[in-house]
Amino acid sequence: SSNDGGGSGGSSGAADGKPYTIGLSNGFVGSEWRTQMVKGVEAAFAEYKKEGVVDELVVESADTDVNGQIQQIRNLINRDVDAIIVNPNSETALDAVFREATQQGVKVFAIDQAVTSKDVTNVVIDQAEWARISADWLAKQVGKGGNIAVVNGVAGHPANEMRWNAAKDVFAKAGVKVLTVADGNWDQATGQQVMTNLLATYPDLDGVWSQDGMAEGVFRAVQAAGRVNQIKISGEARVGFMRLWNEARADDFESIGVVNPPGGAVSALHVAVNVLEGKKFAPGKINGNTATIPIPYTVDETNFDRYWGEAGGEGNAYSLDGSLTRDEAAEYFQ
Amino acid sequence: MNTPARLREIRLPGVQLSGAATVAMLVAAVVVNSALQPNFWNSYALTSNFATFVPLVAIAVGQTVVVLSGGLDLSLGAQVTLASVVAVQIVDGQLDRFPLAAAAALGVGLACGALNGLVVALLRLQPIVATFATSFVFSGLALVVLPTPGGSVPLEVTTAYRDAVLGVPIALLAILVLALLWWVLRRHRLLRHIYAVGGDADAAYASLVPVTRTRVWAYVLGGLFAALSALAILANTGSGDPFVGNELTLASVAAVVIGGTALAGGRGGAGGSILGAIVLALVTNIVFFADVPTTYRQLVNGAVIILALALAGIPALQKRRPTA
Amino acid sequence: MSTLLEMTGVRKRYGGVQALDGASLTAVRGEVHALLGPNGSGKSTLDKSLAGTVVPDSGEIRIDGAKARIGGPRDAHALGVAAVYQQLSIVGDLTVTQNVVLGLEPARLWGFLDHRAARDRAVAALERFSAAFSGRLPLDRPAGSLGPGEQQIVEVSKALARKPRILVLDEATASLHKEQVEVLFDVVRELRAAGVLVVFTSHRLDEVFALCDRATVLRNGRTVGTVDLAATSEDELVRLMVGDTPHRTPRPAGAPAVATADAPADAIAGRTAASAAATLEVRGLTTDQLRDVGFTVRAGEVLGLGGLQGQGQSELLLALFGAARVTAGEALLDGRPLPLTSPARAARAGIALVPGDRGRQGMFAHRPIQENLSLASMHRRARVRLALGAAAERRAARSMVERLQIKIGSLADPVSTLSGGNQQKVVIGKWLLDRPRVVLLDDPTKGVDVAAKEEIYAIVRGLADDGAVVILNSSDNRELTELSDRVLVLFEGAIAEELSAEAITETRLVSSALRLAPGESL
Amino acid sequence: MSAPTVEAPRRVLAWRPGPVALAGAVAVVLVIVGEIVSPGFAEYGQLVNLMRVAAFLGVIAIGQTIVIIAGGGGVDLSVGKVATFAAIIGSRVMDGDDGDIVPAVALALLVAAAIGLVNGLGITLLRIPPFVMTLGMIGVVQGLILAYTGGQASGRAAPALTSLVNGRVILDLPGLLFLWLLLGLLAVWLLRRTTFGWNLFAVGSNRIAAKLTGVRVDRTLILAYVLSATFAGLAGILLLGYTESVFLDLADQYMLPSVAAVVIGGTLLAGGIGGYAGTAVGAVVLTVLQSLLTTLDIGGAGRTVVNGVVLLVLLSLYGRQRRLRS
Ligand SMILES: Nc1ncnc2c1ncn2[C@@H]1O[C@H](COP(=O)(O)OP(=O)(O)OP(=O)(O)O)[C@@H](O)[C@H]1O
Ligand SMILES: Nc1ncnc2c1ncn2[C@@H]1O[C@H](COP(=O)(O)OP(=O)(O)OP(=O)(O)O)[C@@H](O)[C@H]1O
Ligand SMILES: O[C@@H]1[C@H](O)[C@H](O)CO[C@H]1O
Ligand SMILES: [Mg+2]
Ligand SMILES: [Mg+2]
Repeated sequence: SSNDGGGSGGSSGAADGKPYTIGLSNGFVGSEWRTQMVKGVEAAFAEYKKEGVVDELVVESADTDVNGQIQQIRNLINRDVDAIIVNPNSETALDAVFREATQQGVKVFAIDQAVTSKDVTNVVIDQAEWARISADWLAKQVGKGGNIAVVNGVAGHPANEMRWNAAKDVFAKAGVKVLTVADGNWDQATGQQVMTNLLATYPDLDGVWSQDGMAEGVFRAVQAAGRVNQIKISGEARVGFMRLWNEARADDFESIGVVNPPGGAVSALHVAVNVLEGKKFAPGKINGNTATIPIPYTVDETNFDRYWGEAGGEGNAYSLDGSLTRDEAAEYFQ
Repeated sequence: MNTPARLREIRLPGVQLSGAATVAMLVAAVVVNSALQPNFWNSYALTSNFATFVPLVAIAVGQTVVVLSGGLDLSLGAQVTLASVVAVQIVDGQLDRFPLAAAAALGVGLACGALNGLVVALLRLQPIVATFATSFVFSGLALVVLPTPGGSVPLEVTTAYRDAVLGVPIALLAILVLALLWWVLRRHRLLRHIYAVGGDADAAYASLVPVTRTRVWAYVLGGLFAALSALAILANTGSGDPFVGNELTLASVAAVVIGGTALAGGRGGAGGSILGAIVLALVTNIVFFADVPTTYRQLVNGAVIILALALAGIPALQKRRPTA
Repeated sequence: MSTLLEMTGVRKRYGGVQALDGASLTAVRGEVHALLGPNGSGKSTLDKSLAGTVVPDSGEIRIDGAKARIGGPRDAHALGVAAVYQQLSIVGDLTVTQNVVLGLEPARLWGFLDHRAARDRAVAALERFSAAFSGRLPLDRPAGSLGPGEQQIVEVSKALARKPRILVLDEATASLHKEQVEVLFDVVRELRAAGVLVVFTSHRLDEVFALCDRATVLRNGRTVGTVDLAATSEDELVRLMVGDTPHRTPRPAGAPAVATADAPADAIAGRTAASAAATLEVRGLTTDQLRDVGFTVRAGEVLGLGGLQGQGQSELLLALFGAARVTAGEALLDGRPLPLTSPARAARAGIALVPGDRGRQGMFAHRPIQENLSLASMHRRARVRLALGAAAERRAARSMVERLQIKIGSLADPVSTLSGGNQQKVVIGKWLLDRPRVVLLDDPTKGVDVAAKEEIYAIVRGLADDGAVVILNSSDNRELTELSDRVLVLFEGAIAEELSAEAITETRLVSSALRLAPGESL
Repeated sequence: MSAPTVEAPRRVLAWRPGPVALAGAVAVVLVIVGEIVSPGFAEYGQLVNLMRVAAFLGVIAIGQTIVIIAGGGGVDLSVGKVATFAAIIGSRVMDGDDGDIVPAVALALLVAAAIGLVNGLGITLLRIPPFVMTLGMIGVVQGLILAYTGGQASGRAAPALTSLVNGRVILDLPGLLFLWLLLGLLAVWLLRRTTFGWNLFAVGSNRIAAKLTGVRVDRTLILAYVLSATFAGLAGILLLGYTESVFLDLADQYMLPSVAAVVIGGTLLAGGIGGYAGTAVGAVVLTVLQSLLTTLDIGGAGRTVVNGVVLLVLLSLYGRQRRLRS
């Protein structure tokens, strides 16, 4: 790795730059999903370390805004990391600091949501696809002419917009009527309060579609209104929701949970190591600068018992997970 | 002298740090940071650090003006956001449109400041909650202007922001310009009136100070500095984001207090706030380079900030009023 | 002589209080016109209506015959009116210079300040009073760091610097030394000679007679008359102020205004003998502003503190109350040491302080009269020191309202709606409910009208009669002579002289304060 | 001579709607508007729901009212985080077991109170302005949460807690509402009928005078911050009963709304004037507004702007400052 007097590579001894120092920048800790993400990277990193591929994982993880995340990334650059894995607080506003990183010879990988910068390799699931799967399911459940409400995340947030635009299309095509769209801020308690309000003012609901992190709250609100049997709820692959789902299954409740994997960060780590080792992406595996990783799986009625059996012992906040194996990651490269 | 000094001091709920204490904190932060970060003094680290400081420094100067007038502006961050998205929509990646975009940003700051001034000075709403309310208006408008992140700042601007002339980072020059602006304002009648109104509005009113107009101006100046902060953010980020400035608000208040300005108004100055903002940013760096485990980083960060604020309680460091 | 100012039918209502009820005032160019009346009669409100900080509900103000529209202080300034407010309008954090030029700062192009011109203007305004600052004008000191008298002078200078045609002085002498008062009077006389109208409000009638040409008297917000002072006796003036309703006269009928003070008050001599037990003993008390102060006071005795203002009298009272940092010395109450560390402890030990600055130190302006009266003693009536009984508190407060004849509407009204004298009674009353053994009074009648003053004197005597130790600081020598059994004269933080019984005369007090040998003349 | 001391009956003409009445009227108007734009909004069940949601804000705002009345720039920005922390502790200790409710709640409230104590000590002894002291405390508590949970909150509400909060008691009203009523009465009593309350108003109205009246100023202030944190902790526990499971940012969003509820209720941020009844109505007003905005389908941006504008209108009804000129 290059070093123009302050940039990267200071800690790498060997000729090919090994062992690598990796930085992880996470700008939001108020979510168990992010904790799981960090822990996953730490575990995978330990494997590489044993093999002498990497030496140090520098984690920057705190509640901060875009400006704070820029500072995080600059600190990582000043710490001479070889690559940075970043869960970005903004789709665009980190562009300039990513360019700085590239100029300092640091490779950057964005996870969870894609960024626009060409200096960055996005290693992400297709958020639109993720939304489409559950939207399809709900559309089928309520049928043409069905009335639904939507509990979204934060208006204007890129992941939110990407997901909602995809789902909106699905509902339009299927002839499902979206009566209202509310914001639940990806927050359980808010989601519950919002849904309670919607239930009172929209008595004709047939279904509700919500983004992840709120299905548990939505369910509790519907349950409190005594309408679990009338209203179809698109769920999520998290233990808290699945516990409720499991209990309600006795009363023929059905739902769906599409995995949004915190382990995407692990996939990105594998990709990063390959890139640092000088490998080039295989043709077709990368679209522009985005390497799309598959959505691991979807929990539904057919496979519920299996996944509940595997994950039921975890805490409520646990997200069902999945990541590329090292071999699968290697397939992305020539 | 009928009142002993001890009693007189209780009148002032917002204690202030002396200039000496703020400078001491800055020196300590720089020393510790450079000890922990081996490349602290090289050019990339230096320019990137200063580039990081500017947005908070600018908004802290704006907050200082408002606080000095006896108010508080919880909408400054939202103003930064709104000004930045308006500017980015106008500039659209073209350098020749940058002056227009910058002017528009300043216009937005001015308009937001005027609205706050109207609400606080004319309608006499309590500043903390009134500006909390206007912050919703501004962030909502930001979403209208730029519904999802996007737009780009001309490369020349982002590059220049990271450049240095004769080894002096442009971002450092930007901070010096902010300090100079403050120095000029300080010599103007308006700032004198702002101090008077913040110190004792009734007395100022009875002494012919146009209190309402002065208060409006304080918020307008706050908005103008928020707009400058927005420009720095655009140069720093290279793109627009409808949430970008919101969280600067509370940090700006912390910077003001660390810098020795009393939240009660009427005492202090932006010089301290500039240093205070830099101290705040350096603390984050220190906690990072000291390898504090991630889990404890926010705890240590918070504790260090409280400790810095607590320096205000050490009498030796306090600006004591001479007793008559 | 042409009429310069004509105020007619001025009305102002604050909530339930009719502060002005059709007041009027007519004054001419080149006169000093006194505006008099008991506490709460509306003097300050009328002054403020003229100066623009109060906008009357109705009424007319004419200046030079033209109808004046005064919507704020700036309008008043444009018409040539400047005011010294009873509640000073000093910004404590600004320097003296900045205060003097405040609002009218000399500026260069585009409003940038001209520091040199500001300084010149401040020096010109303050120079006359330089003796008060021992010759060195504190131009660059924060005004808030000055003593009350010095602040008062800055306030006066600020008004003078505005070069008014009409100058309003509302209790402008309340915090001034005698010499400073003289300087101010000289200035006022010069202004009069130059054709300026000065509206002068004071509760010190000797000042009024010494300075003013005519007087307008207010009662209950209404003008009861305007008199030519040269043709009016003090008694006549007092009768005009207090009205014809039966009331206690300020002093025994027929007694000369000053002379009685030189005779020992027989009542005092009579009751000091009642209790011989030494109750409060102070030894070597030292603080920032006190040097080695020691004395003993017995129960039933009134100990006066004399001397020029600002020689440590207030500090001594605050120190005994645990509110000043004591560096050496002790105080014993009945032989047991007093905690001099916190007012709360002092209060629990049976000490009460009626502080000198009512608004800032004694009163909770926006809280109900009820709470103001209850606060110092409520813990005695509370269950488990926590739960208050509404009825018991009301009973206690009402008993005090009746005992001190406090004029109130409802106990639930904010104490700020009362007139100055009644506010003062509330501040005293809260301590009476606590049955204190030691009562520290710091200028308890400052700004209080003659009638209320007499009532407060009766309270002080009553306290001593009931066996309390009373220590009284007063800026009014007449008050000291009337009330004290002994007087300690303080000078620069130390006891300069002790006067007792027949030695307590106004002349002795003055000469002692100035450290003249007994018998030496002024 | 006793005539002047007789209390005059308050004039009818002098009556102005107080902050409580005004805020209450606003709440009613909002509900009516809600019913017009989306029928069903004013149904009994929905009103009960609104009150239930308002209760959390209402309980957090008890402490906020107390510190704001204490004056001197008093405000507690850490209430949201403290509530979150209390819920996290409570959930981990009780972990779905009724038997552990008492120790869980006790521990959570103890920790909350301890945080309040630190706030109070920082504000009185170190003389850090409340705004920044409690702001810095947010970071500290967030750190404590991460240290305590390792970033994964665990445990569950005990069924008894859930049924206390959500279960219907009388008239189909959830237990939470009765609890709120009880706590509200306690707060009103504390402020209006105890020595602590009167000391608090005295300290908020004039700190120097309070000290010179023998009030233990520091002790009163410290107690105010301890109470604030404790009520926040209690609100966190109640919220836990509502959501049953806990998250790392469960109650964070209550920070500034708790201040807004206090101000809309007519308490002066300058201190020394106010009360809890107004705050409680303020909490209802804010909740009704939020829920009205939720049911209006006007998009996120529009919703945010309308929220701000309506808040401004509410504030201008009450919570205005004194004029300089009288
Ligand atoms: N801001 C106010 N709010 C309510 N009542 C007020 C206010 N200002 C004055 N008052 C009331 O108006 C009346 C007149 O007050 P004002 O201050 O004019 O009296 P004053 O003659 O100057 O008395 P003093 O000799 O005590 O200074 C009093 O009853 C007073 O309590
Ligand atoms: N030397 C001082 N200078 C300025 N302010 C002070 C000083 N000492 C105390 N204060 C402030 O004065 C107020 C009262 O403080 P103090 O400690 O004297 O109260 P207290 O009555 O002794 O209370 P407690 O008995 O509970 O300690 C507090 O706000 C405190 O911060
Ligand atoms: O996409 C993820 C998940 O939605 C999680 O709930 C929080 O972090 C977001 O970035
Ligand atoms: Mg007066
Ligand atoms: Mg103490």
